[in-house]
Amino acid sequence: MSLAASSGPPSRRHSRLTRLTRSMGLVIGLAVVVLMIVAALVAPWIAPFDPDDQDVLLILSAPDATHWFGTDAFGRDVLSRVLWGARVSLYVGFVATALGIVIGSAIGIVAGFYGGLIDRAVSASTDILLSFPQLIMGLLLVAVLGASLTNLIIAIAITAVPAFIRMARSSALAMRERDFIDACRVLGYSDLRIMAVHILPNSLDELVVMASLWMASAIRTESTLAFIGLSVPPPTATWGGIVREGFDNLLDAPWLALFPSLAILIVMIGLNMVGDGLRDATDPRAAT
Amino acid sequence: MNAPLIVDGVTTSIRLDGQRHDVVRDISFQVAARETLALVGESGCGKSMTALSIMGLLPAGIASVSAGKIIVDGIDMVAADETVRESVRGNRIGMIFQEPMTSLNPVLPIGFQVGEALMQHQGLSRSAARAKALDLLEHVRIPSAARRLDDYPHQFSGGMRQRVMIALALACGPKVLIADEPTTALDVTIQRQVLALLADLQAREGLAVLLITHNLGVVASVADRVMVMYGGDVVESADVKDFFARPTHPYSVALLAAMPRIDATEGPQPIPGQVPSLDAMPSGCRFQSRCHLRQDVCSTLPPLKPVAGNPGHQVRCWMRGDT
Amino acid sequence: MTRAPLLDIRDLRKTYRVKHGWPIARTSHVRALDGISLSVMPGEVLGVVGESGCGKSTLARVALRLQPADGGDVRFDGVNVLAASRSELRQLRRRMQMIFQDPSSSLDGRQRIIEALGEPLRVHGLASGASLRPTVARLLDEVGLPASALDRYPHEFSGGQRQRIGIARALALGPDLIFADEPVSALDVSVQAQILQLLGTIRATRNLALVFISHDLAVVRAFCQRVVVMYLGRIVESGDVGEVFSAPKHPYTQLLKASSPEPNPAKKIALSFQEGEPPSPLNPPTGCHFHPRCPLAVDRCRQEAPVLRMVAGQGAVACHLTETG
Amino acid sequence: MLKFALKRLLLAIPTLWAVLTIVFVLIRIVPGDPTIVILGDQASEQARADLREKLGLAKSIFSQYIDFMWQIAHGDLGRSLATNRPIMSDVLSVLPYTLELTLASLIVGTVIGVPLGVLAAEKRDGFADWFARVFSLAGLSFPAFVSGILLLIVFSLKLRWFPVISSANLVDPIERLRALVLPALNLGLLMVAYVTRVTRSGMLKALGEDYIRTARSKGLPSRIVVWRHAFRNALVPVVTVVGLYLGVLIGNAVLTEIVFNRPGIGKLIVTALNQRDYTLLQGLMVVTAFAVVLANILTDLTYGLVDPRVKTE
Repeated sequence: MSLAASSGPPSRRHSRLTRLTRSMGLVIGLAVVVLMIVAALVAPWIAPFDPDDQDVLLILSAPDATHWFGTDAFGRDVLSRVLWGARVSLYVGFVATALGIVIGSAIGIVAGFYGGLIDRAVSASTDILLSFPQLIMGLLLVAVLGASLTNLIIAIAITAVPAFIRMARSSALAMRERDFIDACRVLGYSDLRIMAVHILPNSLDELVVMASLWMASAIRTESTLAFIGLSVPPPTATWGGIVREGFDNLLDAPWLALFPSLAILIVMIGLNMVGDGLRDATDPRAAT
Repeated sequence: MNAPLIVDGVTTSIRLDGQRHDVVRDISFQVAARETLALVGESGCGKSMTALSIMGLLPAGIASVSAGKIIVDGIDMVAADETVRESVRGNRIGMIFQEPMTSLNPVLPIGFQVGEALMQHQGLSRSAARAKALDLLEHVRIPSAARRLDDYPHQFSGGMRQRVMIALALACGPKVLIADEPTTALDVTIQRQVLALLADLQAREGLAVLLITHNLGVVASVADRVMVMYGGDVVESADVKDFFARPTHPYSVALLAAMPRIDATEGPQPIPGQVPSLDAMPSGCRFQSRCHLRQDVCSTLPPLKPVAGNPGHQVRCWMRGDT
Repeated sequence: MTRAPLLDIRDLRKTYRVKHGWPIARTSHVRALDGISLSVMPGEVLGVVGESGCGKSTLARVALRLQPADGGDVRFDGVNVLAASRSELRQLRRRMQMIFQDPSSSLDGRQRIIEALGEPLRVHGLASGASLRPTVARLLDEVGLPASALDRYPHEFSGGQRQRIGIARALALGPDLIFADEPVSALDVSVQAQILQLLGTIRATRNLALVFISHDLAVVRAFCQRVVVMYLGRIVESGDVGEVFSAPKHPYTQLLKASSPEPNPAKKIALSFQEGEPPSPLNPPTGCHFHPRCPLAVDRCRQEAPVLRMVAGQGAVACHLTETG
Repeated sequence: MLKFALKRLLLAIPTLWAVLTIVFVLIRIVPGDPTIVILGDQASEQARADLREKLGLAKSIFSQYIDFMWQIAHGDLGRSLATNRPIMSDVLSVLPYTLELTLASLIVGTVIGVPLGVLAAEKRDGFADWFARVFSLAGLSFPAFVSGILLLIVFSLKLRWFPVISSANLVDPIERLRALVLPALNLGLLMVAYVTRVTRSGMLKALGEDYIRTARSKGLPSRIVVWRHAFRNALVPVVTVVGLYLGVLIGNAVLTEIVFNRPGIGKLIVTALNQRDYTLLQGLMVVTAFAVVLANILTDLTYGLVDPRVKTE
């Protein structure tokens, strides 16, 4: 990335302070995300109540010392439900993004590297898939497949694949313009080696940045689908689902929607900060 | 009458990681009307920084002129504020750049780009500027210029774009032209055309030309005087004939020997080592790390002094020149 | 001829399809190589000279099978390169290598030097494990870099040093022939001379053959034995470097020489204003491609493409005017 | 220009065809028998066969496909399974609401996003830049339903500036505009974030180009250098992004419509999903696909206007 370091005019430098705040963003973002993941993992131990435990005497009670986030329309503890909901949201976001990145970058690199007919076919199909708004596509897929955890992951992964294909492809195409790929071919390396040892690692920066941004996007899609009522069926707690219940009781109990909304928001901001921070750290041009 | 371009004791510094480095040290010269002064050296010698200092186009916040005076057509560019400098740039002094491919704005028609300075400095209307732009494009011999006024840069070849750049730089009839590696990106047959065009325009308009190049062949062909730079210092300054007849600074000699020649029977002789990086510049003469004449005295910076009693031929070396 | 050429190229053709126009693209054809024939003897340095767009880089890429040819024949030491099978090609790779113009783009920025130079050795089974490091260190030594360079990344080196690494990589497999595509064009004059000297030494000690592609007549003059001059996909003149450049016979070679400035005020290029640009390769002129810029062109030049013919001495020229005279 | 437009429209046909085919296939692979969905599992075999006949499900899949395409070619989206009304008229009655929402948020996004992005790039690392970064980070992080709910809580429930139910009175133009404010802001927020980012990075790239140095060497004041020379070039990626995110906008319009209880395509989609009204869903997908393809065409045409290299290449 810093290949041009030794020659050319000096590029614009940042003050130490600017650089520090930039990397601070990355650190804070990472901290937020890691904290959320840990909270989700240990939810069974730290959640004060059973998330599905109903208490008819405590319907829609406002936040207090025992129920920090209040209770919902069934008298369930909202804090516990938000903690358990993190498990679904983060799991779906992580697995769907991982699937998307693996499938997408494999197809994209192959298409970009070989070009020609394969590339044209792949590009045409990604263009078509991308012409459905991501959310509508997810909606349709879940509606068709039926709402379950696996189907949710599949649906979101399918919406992610074309985006990763496009990115990996353009990255491979850009790399093919550079002489070192030709050098590899002249040295008699196999195509597989060139793609795996030379193109993939050089695309990794961009892929990681995009993965963090896409994980945010995947979590958003999951919670959105849950909000519409197309996620893991109740009573399983999901963030979007809790927001939906809160939305239906917005006039009586605004806190019900507020806390899970904040949870979603914090994870989104955390992941986006990680993505931006990584982009700044890996791409000197975007950082300027 | 004063020369259109006077550079007097200019030092240009950049800041890297909080440290100041002088990339041009105490450079002085004048360029008279109809004269071509060539500033020669390899990458990083400070020749382009000198040009940007004169234009007042140094990257803000990173590089700045830290000492000296630059007088363009009577106006001191260092002391002046930005509004004054804007009124000088493109008006009394024009500049053409190395990369004709990227130096023109891809989304504006070339006729507009050529005429833009006229609207800015002479208050011409759009249509008047357009008419003048046509004249200018014909002047630089763009074939069927009238048809091409509304074309965009990508529709021109590299050589034609460089002509457009020349028309653009000369639009307001400046007294001084800075040409920063104007033909480096061009093929030799095109280079010859562009150099011929420049020489022709210079003679007609009485321009003072500061030519910045790494190519001693180009220098021999078009320059009147030459200044060789190394590591931000002027190491030799002479009339072109004197320079090629009697190159004196060890760097000048080595540079000439390193150039391959069509008529030579011997191969080019390399200069050992490489230009030290900014933070590793030796104190005193900056060429000492690659010089076969190096003595202890070289760790103090030698002054420019005449060669063979000729005040027009100066060299910065303890081992050479008159004592 | 008593010896067989190491590389023999016959009537090589390559046409690019260029799409342009929007939103529906039209296809045009660019003949980057329009029937190129040349040969290189073992240990010989052949210069290929011409201006941008003349097809000189394509020549190397097609001959190395980085791009498919559209016609013609490339033989390396008797083996048909264009028809070589995967395993034959793998063997050929060890003997034909390439040096690139831009040393920063031809190295993988994520590989340390030991990896960049060790990888070809491992892939071809020439060295591995404990023998890898000393072998790579020897290569570095051959190109004048210290063994301390082994564990560093390309961006830690200057342009000239990176080009040395590029040369070492090309040497790793012990080739007999190297295509050098503008190997010194991106470098400063003083470093350029260093690299030329290094290439000269290596060529002599390894008895390498080189195809040296350059736009710079003086560099070709200094480094090559024979030269071919290309213009818009065709060879217009070839011969001994000294002969071709001291007395060029083709009007294009003459123009090239007259346009190449020499560091000598006594030999300054004549700044006579000769109009004319190289025509677009998309739409080359009929007959001799050079005729629109040729001061000597006659009707025949506009209609009929001249063929490359032997002339007195060793050279060959593709010009109607030299045929009759 | 007209020639481009026609050519581009022709180019869109294969894309549209492929998209419609996907819609058709997806709707056909819905598990379960639609007749049971509609009539319930107590229905007689005869009633179900009749319905199947009526819905065209008795035909082969291939002739269903032909029918589907034929109908669309004639602007007919079929009838709703649930209400038996023509889908086209349902769509047309709510389409203006979705269009006005999308358009309003597009305007919000451009009017705020472009100047903010330019300012941020011009004063890099300054306050404007910091503000733009934080603002766009927030914009990208809010799921549309979360921001919608927060807007509702603050402006409708607490401050009572705007109606909670945006569809209460849509006949009076003033009321209609008032009802549009919060939804348009909600949807526009996302657009502002995208537009600011891409404007900023486009401007930064443009400001570093050689032609900016040329412009400055002419002695142009920085205002002209920034807007005439840099911004004209930064516009190219901005147009691309605006076009690309029209799709995202359409997706988020669904949510905004639900949260603010506005009539529109989005609400219709949710209704279709809840009622398992697959013909309605199919029709809505077709409409969405048309909208996105149309948006892409418009983007490409704008591209030709903004970047001369596109049309004169």
